[in-house]
Order: sequence, then C-alpha cells, then structure tokens
Amino acid sequence: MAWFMGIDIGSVYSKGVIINDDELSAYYVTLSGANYRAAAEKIKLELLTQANLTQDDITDVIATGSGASSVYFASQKASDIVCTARGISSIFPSARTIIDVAGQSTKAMRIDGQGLVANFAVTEKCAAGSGRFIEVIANVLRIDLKDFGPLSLQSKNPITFSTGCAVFGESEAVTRVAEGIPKEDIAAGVNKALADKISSLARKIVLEEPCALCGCGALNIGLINSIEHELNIKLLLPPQPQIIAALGAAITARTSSLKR
Amino acid sequence: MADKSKGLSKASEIYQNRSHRVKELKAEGKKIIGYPCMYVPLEIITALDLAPYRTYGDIREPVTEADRALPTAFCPIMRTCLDCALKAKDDFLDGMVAIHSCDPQDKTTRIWESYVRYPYFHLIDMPGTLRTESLEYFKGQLNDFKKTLESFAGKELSSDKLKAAIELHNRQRALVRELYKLTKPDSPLISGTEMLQVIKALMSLPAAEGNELLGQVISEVKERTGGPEKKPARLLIWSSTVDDIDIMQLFEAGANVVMDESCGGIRAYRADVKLTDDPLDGLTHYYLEEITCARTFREAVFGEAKKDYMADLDSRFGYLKGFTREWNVNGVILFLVRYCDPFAFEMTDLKEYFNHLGVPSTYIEYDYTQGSLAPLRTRVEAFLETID
Amino acid sequence: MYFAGVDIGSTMTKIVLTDTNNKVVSAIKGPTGPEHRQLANEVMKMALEQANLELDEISYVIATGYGRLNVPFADRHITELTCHARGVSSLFPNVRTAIDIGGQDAKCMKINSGKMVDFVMNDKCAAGTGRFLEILAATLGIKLEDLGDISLKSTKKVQISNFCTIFAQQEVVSQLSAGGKVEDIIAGLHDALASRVAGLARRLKIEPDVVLTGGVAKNAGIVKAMKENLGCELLVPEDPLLTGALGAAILAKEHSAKATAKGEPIPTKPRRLEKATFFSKETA
Amino acid sequence: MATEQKKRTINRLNSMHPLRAKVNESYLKSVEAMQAGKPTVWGMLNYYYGDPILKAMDVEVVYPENYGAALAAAGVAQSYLDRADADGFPTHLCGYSRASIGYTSRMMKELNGEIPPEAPLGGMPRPIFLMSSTAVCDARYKWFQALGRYMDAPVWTFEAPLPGVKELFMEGSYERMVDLGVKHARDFVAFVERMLGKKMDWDKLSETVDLMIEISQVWHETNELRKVKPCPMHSRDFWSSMPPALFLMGDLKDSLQCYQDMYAEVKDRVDNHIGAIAEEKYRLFFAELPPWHSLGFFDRLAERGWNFVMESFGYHPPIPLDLSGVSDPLERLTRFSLQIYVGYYKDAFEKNVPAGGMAYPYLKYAREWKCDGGFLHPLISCRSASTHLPYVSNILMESLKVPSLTIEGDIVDLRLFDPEDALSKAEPFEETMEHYRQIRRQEGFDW
Repeated sequence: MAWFMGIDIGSVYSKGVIINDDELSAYYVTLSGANYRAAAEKIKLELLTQANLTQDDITDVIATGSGASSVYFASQKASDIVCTARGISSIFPSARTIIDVAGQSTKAMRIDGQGLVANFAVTEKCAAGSGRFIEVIANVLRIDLKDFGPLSLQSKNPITFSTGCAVFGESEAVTRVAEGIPKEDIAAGVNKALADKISSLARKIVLEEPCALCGCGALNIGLINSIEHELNIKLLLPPQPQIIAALGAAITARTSSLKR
Repeated sequence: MADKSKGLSKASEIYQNRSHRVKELKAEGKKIIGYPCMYVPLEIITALDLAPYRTYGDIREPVTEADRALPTAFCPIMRTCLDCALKAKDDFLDGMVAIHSCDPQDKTTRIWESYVRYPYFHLIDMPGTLRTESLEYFKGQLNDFKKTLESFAGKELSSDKLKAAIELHNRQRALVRELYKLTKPDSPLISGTEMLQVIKALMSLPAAEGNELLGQVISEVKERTGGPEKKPARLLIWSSTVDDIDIMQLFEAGANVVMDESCGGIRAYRADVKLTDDPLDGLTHYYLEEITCARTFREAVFGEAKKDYMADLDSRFGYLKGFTREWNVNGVILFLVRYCDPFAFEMTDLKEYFNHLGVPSTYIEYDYTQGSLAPLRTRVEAFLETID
Repeated sequence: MYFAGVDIGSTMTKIVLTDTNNKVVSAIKGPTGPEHRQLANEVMKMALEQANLELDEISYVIATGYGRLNVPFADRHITELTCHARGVSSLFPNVRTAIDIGGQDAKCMKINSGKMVDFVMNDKCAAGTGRFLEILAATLGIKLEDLGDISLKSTKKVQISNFCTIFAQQEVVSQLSAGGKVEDIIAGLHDALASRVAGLARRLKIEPDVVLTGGVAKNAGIVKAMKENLGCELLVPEDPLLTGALGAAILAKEHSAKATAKGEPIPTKPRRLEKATFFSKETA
Repeated sequence: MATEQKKRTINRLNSMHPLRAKVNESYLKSVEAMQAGKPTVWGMLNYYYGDPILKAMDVEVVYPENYGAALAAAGVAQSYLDRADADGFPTHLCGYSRASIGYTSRMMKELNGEIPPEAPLGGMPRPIFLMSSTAVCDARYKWFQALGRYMDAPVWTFEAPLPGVKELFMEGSYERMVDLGVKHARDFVAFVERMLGKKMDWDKLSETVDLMIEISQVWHETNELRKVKPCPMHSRDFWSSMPPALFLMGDLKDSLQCYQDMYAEVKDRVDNHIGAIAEEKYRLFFAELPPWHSLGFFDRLAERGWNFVMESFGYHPPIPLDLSGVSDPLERLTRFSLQIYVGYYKDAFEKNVPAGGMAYPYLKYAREWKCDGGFLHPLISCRSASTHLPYVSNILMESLKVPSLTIEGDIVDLRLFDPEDALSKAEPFEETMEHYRQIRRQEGFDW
C-alpha cells in the first residue's frame, strides 16, 4: 500500500490530505497564520497521526497554494488551479466547470473528461470577489462566519451592494447598519454582490454544466443559493470543499508515481 | 395647452418610468433611436420623424453583464449603460447613434454595437479642437450620419424640414432657459430635484411633447405657492452627468441647487443652434463649439507664442462666471464621476477659477453607485458647514 | 447650563459633557457596535452618572460622526469634520491644519481662526485609515495599542506596498515567512499609512500648527511616521479620541448661545433616554 | 529600463543593442540641446503626425509618456505622484500624466524652470511649446492642457480622427480625414514656424517623411518574418527596438541602418531555422506594454517553451501603403499616420467586427502569426490601453478559439504586477492552450 500527501498553503487557510491507492485516509484544515512553514509542519504531523503513519510511509508529497514554497518536505510544487481541477474531477468525473471561492481570490475553470484544465479565469486583484469580502462584513456585523449563510437566508429584502472594494463595502455595511438595516439583509446583500461577481466570472469562461463549487465559499449556504439563482443552475457540492486543491495535489503525486 | 397643474407630476411620472412614452410611440409604429450623449444632434433624428431617446446608466444596477466586456476601472456610467443594454433593458430601441465625444463612449459603443445588433447603428466621429478644418471634418461626419439615418428612415431629409426641427429644439432650449430663470429668486421657485426630473423627461420624449411639458411646468411653477423652501446656500453643480434625484436630494437637504451645469441640467440648453443657409453649418458650430463639456480642447489665444493662464481659464470656464453672478451662487460642487478623465483633469484649474471668482467650491468624487451616496452626504454637509 | 457632544464613529463612540465655560465635566468612550441608538443612550446614561447630572440639565445636544443620525435625543447633528475642527481649535488656538485618522476614514481640515474653511476626506480605501493598522495588527497577532512602542525599536523599516490593505496583509505574511523583523515590518506599515494620509493632507497645503487627532494619534510610531512624511512638527491632544465629541459640545453651547442672543427659544427637541429596541428602523 | 537576469533563455538579437542605446541618448541630447539654447518641445506619442515636422525643423522632442515610464523604472515616480496629488489632481488619473505633472510642478514652482537635480536620465528640459494628440485617449490632450497651468507655453493638440469601422467606408469619408490631416499639419507647420521664427525646409521635411516611412517599412517586414516557426524574434527584442521608430529618435539614417541590420539578422535566423527561444512549444502575443521592471519573467516563461511572437498594434508600424505617387509630404505624412488605425479597418469591416478598430488587429495576429494564446496585460492606471482587452479576449475565443491569459499590471505602480502570481498561472494555461489546439483542429483551423 502506498500513501501520498497533498498540502495546500493558502493565504488564509492551509489544508492537507493523505490518500492511498484508492481512498482518502486523512485530511486536516488549519489557519495559515504568519508562519507558513509552521503551518505545513503542523498539518504533516496531524495527518500522519490521523492516518497512523510515519513520514517514511509517504511515497511522495506535493505542495500547492500561494505558500507552496514553504512546504520544505514536498518533492515539487503544483499550480492550485490544476490541483483543484484534478481534485474535483476525482470526486465528480462528470463536472465540466468549477468555481473555487477561496480566501483571497475566486477562480472559475472549465475542465475536460480527464480533469485537464480547458479554460480558467481568476478575479481581478480585488477582495470584493473573494471570501475575504464575507469575513470583512461578518466582522462588521459582529457575527460568526459560520452563521453568515444561515442568517442571510432569513432576509426578506437584501440590500443592493455596490460591488466595490471589500473595505469600501465594509464602510457601506457600517453605514447600512447605522441606518438600522437588519443584519440578515446586509448579509444577503453581500452574498448577492459576491454571487454577481462570481457569476460574471463563470460566464466569462462560458459555463458548462455540471458545475461544482469548492473553497470556503462552498460552506456558505446563502452564497450557494445566490450563485445557483444567479446562474440558474444546480451546483455540485463536494464534502469538505476546502481540501479539494490538497486532494488534487495528492492525486497528482499518485499519478506521477504510477508513471514512474 | 393641457392642465397647468399637471406639469411637474407628469415630469416625475416620466422620470420614474422613462421608456413608457417611447414604447407607446413604438406601438404606433414610430421608430425609436437611442443616444448615450448630448453631443448627438437630435435635430436630425427629429426631422426624420424618429423619436430620440437618451440611454442612461442606473446607479441602482449592480454591473454584472458588462464585466465580461469592460474592465472595472473604467467610466462607471458607460459600464452601466452597456450593462443595461446587455440585460436588454432598452430592447425597444430600433437604433442607436453614438459619438466619439470621449474615449470611454467611443470604445464602449463599438463594443455595444458588436454585442447588441440594432437594426440601425451609427458612430459619429468628433474632433477635439475648434479649428476650421476640425469644423469641416465634423460637418462631414454629421452629413454621413444624416445619410445613414435617411436610408434607415427611408426618406430624404429636406433642408426645410431640418430647419424646422432646429427651430423646434431651439424652442426647447429657450423654454429650459426660461425655466432656469425661475431658480434665480431667493428662494427658487423650482428645486434642482424637480428640474432634474423635467430635464430627464425631456430626454425621454419627442421634442414637441417635451416643449408642451415645459410649457405646463413653467406656468405651473410660476403660479404655484409652496415651492422649495429657502436654504442657507445656493449651489451650482458642475459635473459630467447628474442623472439621479437621490443625488440631487442629497445636495438639496441643506441647500438650494439653483444651477446644474451637467448634461442632467442646462448644458444641452445653454445656447441656440444658429439657423444657417445650410442647416448643417449651424449644427456643426453648435455641437462642436457651443456645448461646454470638458472633452473639447479650448485654448485662450490659439497658437500664440505666449499663453496667459488666466485668459486660458476664462476661455474655458468664462460662462461659469455668468452663472455664479446671475444666479447669485455662493457655493459650487465640482461633482466628479470617477475615471472621467476630461473632467478630472479640469478639477485643479476649475477650483482655482472659482477661488479667483471668490466663490467657495469643493471637489467631490463618486463612483456612480448607490452605495457611494452615504459618504457623499458627509462631504456635502461638511462643505455647507464651511460656507454657512 | 450643560452641553453634550455625542460622536458615534465607525469604531469608537465618544461623549463629552461641558459646562458654560467649555470645561469638560464628563467624557466617556466605548466601542461602537452595530446598535448605534442603543449605544447613544447608554453612553449618555454613563456620562450623566459620571457628572451626576440629569438629562434635562443638558441644554443642548449635538451629535456627530458616522452614526450622528442615530442619536435619538440630539437637538442637531453636525458632521465630524466641523466638530473635530472646532474641538481641535479649542485645545490649540493656533491650529491651521488638523489631521484626523479615524477607524474607517481619514480627514484633513484647514482651520482659520477656529472655523473650518476647507477639508479633504478618504473613506474609500482602508489603506489610509486606522482600519489598516487594525487588520494588520490582527495579522501579526499583536495588540493594536502595542504597535507604536514595538515600531520604535525598528532599525530599518521594510518597504510596504500601500496599494491595498488586503495586499499589504499578504505582503506582511510573506515578509514574516521571509524572516523580516516584526518591528521593522510594523515601522513599514506605519510609514505606509502615514504616507497615504500625508498625501491626503498635502491637498490642502499644510500650514502650522498641525494637530493630529483620532485613536491612531495615540500610537507613537504613527506620530513619528507622520512627522517624517509631513516634514513638520505635530501637536497631539491629551486624548485624541475626544476632539470630535468635545467640538460638538462646544458647538452645542455656541448654537444655544446664538439662539438666546437673538432672543429666540433654544431649538431643542423633547428628549428622553429610550430603552432602544434592537435595530429600530426609524432614523433621525 | 529592464532589470536584466543572469540566466538567459531568450536568444536576443545583437542588432537590437544599438537601437536601444538611442533611447537613453535622446534624453541626454535634449538636455545638451537645451543647454546649447536649442528649442525643446514636449510631445505626446501622436502616431507620427507631428514628429517628422518637428524633426525637419530641427527641434528636440521629449516625451513625458516615456519619461513617466523612466521615472517609474528608476523608482522615483512616487514623490512626483505625491506632488500631483498635492496640486489637487485626482489619483485615478493616468499614472504617467500624474508623474509628469508632478515633475513639472517641481520644475516650475520650485526651481523656476531648472531641471530637478534628482531627475533621472538628465530630466526633461523646459519646452517652448507642447504638442499633444487626440489619438487613443482623452487623457493625452487634457493632460497637456493641465500642464499649461505651470508653463505659459502654448499647447498644440493634434487632431487624429477615428471614425467607426463601417462609417469609414461611406463615400468620401476617408478623403475627408486626409483633408483634415493635411490642413491641420499645414497649420501646425505655420505654428512651429511662428514659434521658432524660421521657415520650414520643405525638402528636408519630404526627406524626413520618406525616411520615416522607409524605416517603418523595414520594421514591418521584420515583423512579418516572425510568422515562421520557430519565431526568430522575441517580444523583448521588439520592445527594445520600438522607441526609435515610434518616436523618430536620433538620426533617422542611422535608425534605418539599424532596422535594416535587424531585418538581416532576423532573416538569417529564419533561413537557418533559429528560434528566439530554445524550444518553441507555445506561440503567444502580448497585449499592451510589458512590466518593464520584471522583464526577466519572460525568461522563466521561455524555459517553459513560451515564445512571444507579436505585440499590441498600437506600437507596431502601420500596414504599408504605396505613397510614391503622393507629392505633398504633408499628405504622405497624413495618409501614413491614418494607417495606424484604418489599416485594419477594411478586414474588420469585411469580417463584420464593429469594434474592429481596437480588436481586429489581435484577430489578425492570432490567425497569421499562429498564436496559441494571448497574454493580456491591462494597465490599471492606463485605461485606454486596457479598455478593450476583455473584449479582445472574448472575440479571440469566439471567432478563433484562441484562449487568453489576463494578468493585471500598472505603468507606474510597478508592484501591482506580480511575476510569481503570473508564473503560477502558466501550468493551467498550458493545459488550456493544449485544449484549444485540439478544438481548433476539430473546427478546421490550420494551427
């Protein structure tokens, strides 16, 4: 039995998985914090304990994400876009489009039957198109991130957010709060604004169904609904949507070792 | 003339539902021609019995569709205009005529044309300078526009018919100027908000109907009691476009807006088209020289070896002196739509010019979204607090 | 007679009660939550207790700041710019330029004999506001109030791209993983913020005396960085957070004085401290 | 301007070096000229209209646009940007304009006309007048108008007509553009004569115009050679060789020789099947100006087999016209200058691409230079350069099934372009390019 590790160091969260020839044996998600190297180390140990393995059992480690270079024990780096594509197609072989709403950016990609990237687009350098936007506003509303989606579902009339900068959006939210607008309407407004941006990104690459959603955005039920409504599709939602790129990295490791 | 008390409420109805009338006309078989900018010579459209309809953006409309075709750091007005078009919000248009009055409009409308294939589309090119050869070239461009519109309308346009249309539109200009006289008293007889509704209504109606509306509004305003209440400040707004009453109401919360020098205000009506033997000459002169948008390159003593800065400012902004004096303005808001280069480059000179005139002015920028109105309120209030 | 100034800022809410000599009889500060109206009532209650006064002993109340419309018992609201200018000039009569770095915005005011004559404001981009430091302090896992002292230890500050808070955050993280010294990074952040604010202030042609206010002014590192970026001396009030509320209180006195001078009744509103309902819809 | 890399995977042209040398020279020459009391003019890239006239009148021309880039590259732009800020110019204006406004403010307000000592490349000397242009964007003439506030020097704005695509083909339309151009140029000559107090030497003008046309002819043919596989000339060499022809820098006879040498070198590579990079796997065009500060990143892409074979049409010579029959030099000049845009109109009109003025050239390049992808580099503070890129990306995909990769950058805030971020997109974009190769084959395209 051979094991492979994939580690994805993102700007906000770091994720890791161990897979063997045919299944997921361990996964772990933690905050990246200030020291990526430490985060990588932490994930490695956590994964090994979970899977009850030692470093020597791991045939290969591949790192991805913006902090990939801090994963000193990885044999190589891989693009997070490619890893996400591999990850999703291993779970949903039929998927043709992927939307990845991550901490600092949102990516939309089309993939072919082999999980190869057919086209992709990434949001402009702007937090308003990323999960960051939601964190920022959640902070303004003084609510827990995990309550954001459910709360937004209670909204009767969402506010229209001018899709500006996340921080400008923040002061907009503060103003709306000052005007006495209910939290749920603001939350729903944010989800709508983000969904709008994400949808035009997805349209840019000519969305083809079925379409999967991953990244931390896939944990926000309000956002999911808004995107489905905006694009008028049903989204495929993987379990553990945050670990997809890490999974893809591990799969890449497995494939390349099979080639050898 | 119809019921005098109806003018203002009719204007605000049209403002609320701008396309209502042109849709009726379309049902009656009239063709509707959209235009995104006041530089388009409406006289030619009117003379061919077509209905001109100004296409606007919408600060309430989050831009989603246009993101595919335009970058985000770009004239937000043109972005929402294209966005609305891509969302088929003005699908009743039979044609569209745009003009190269500024780069964002030129580039956007070219993209517009290729995405939304109207039965008729014409792009007029426009020079940047006021030189003789520029006027000649512009006349040629207007003539080309006339030709394509003639063939679309399926009829020749006689010089007399064009002259009649010019007179009709000049009448409209005269009426708007008459209406603006009514903001001279302290307190003004008509508010900036009402004025904006009227102007936007005019840009949604055939000229004759617009003139009728103006007639009603003027007599109503003259006769009514209980116009706008007197506020401490009398403001002049200088901007590319003010097209939403939410913005105007924000200005008028603590002041009276007595003059709006934007294409939501007097800009399209400040001067008349001269009636020349060849009517195109009058139109050429008016649209290139008389309209006071910042897009035109004006210089004091053209081509002289020396250039006097103040004379330069006078030749570019002199007409504003008249406004501030006659309307007895005591505050100016330079209201800049973000990413509007022609107006943005003017800010420093213009602020200096108003200092020179001894009128306090402030420069406020907004990004043409509803969300940007809240920060706007604080700036406007603070400015008013400095001048009261 | 007593007067009240309530300043509901985006991050902090402040209230100042003054007597007829503009002497501060009580001052309260507290974090601003989403429930402005409730907060306004609370701080007023606390202030009254501190000065042990009754609400009806307050002759005139002026509200300012972001949430100024949500102060149910205010007689009038005035923008934070005018109030800051007034407050600052009461503390420093010779002030010509006042710079206020708030939690959500930064403003610069030109002051002429106690009156604001011109202003500029940034509330579009967090990179020029206190929020910038808040976010980055969080990223560094350092308490906001400690930033200043730590930064003063810096020997060579790192260059931070001041393009956007969000990017600065990424930059900080990469600086850290690249082994950059914390104090140098913080010094760099202070410089980034200061250069942004200085750029804003320059639009008004800075003239001395220059006063720096706002919560950030308590940060010695920022004051240093601002001095460097403006190339001039800076005056900082004892409690830089309070100037807005103080100005509001002073203006309250002036407004009521104006009224009495004209022999008019002071245009107050009937007021009571309401038990504010959570997110009450109605606003001033 | 570029920060050179030790590791060289791009096989640069030797003939590019002398051309590159001319660029820096010309700034210094202007300073000397000024010191020698020779009149200097500030010009805006105006697509040839005015330059040969000034050249023939023996005036030194400096280009604030380029100088803005130089300030940014030298890392000293910020203080000038702050100054423009302080003078009240909105921060969202073109970065180059703000840099040059700040520079002028410093020069005129503080140093009463002297060149700032800290200015790199000898600085820009005070001009006797400014020559702007209505071509490409509004900023370019409003900017010079704004400079007028600092210097009581007159501003001449050159008319550069730009009609709609189908509108150009209306009867007489093109000839009216020529008429405008010729009259306008004639007035400009009169203006310059008045400013300099000397007469135009028409023979010299005629010769200058012809040299200009000949240079761009050679330059054009050089670019045509880049259609072959492997492409013998990388975009980096194009950019290095661009300014002398685009801005008529230095002595035109030398320039002609330089471009002929370049042609010869490229031709020799074609004959010997030598590519600009070791192994050409992908052919791309690059839209808009490159990130001057991190050009080394093209070497990293070259290692992956990315060859850059074409660039934005705005920086390319106009498609050649036969002007031998045109006797009036001003008319030759005008027709030549109009070509920059309208040279592409006919095809755009036939292919029914209404936005053809901006987008069609890229379709032509992708098709004829057999590009696998486009690298689009929108410049945040240069809107005119960025406006059409999303549309270009769409139309490339719709009509040619050529994908494009968009990486944002800026002309002044150099930090905005992040090479690492760009490189992290390389792997997935290679899969994308492969994917569309198959699609193009299925749809019967020949590359």
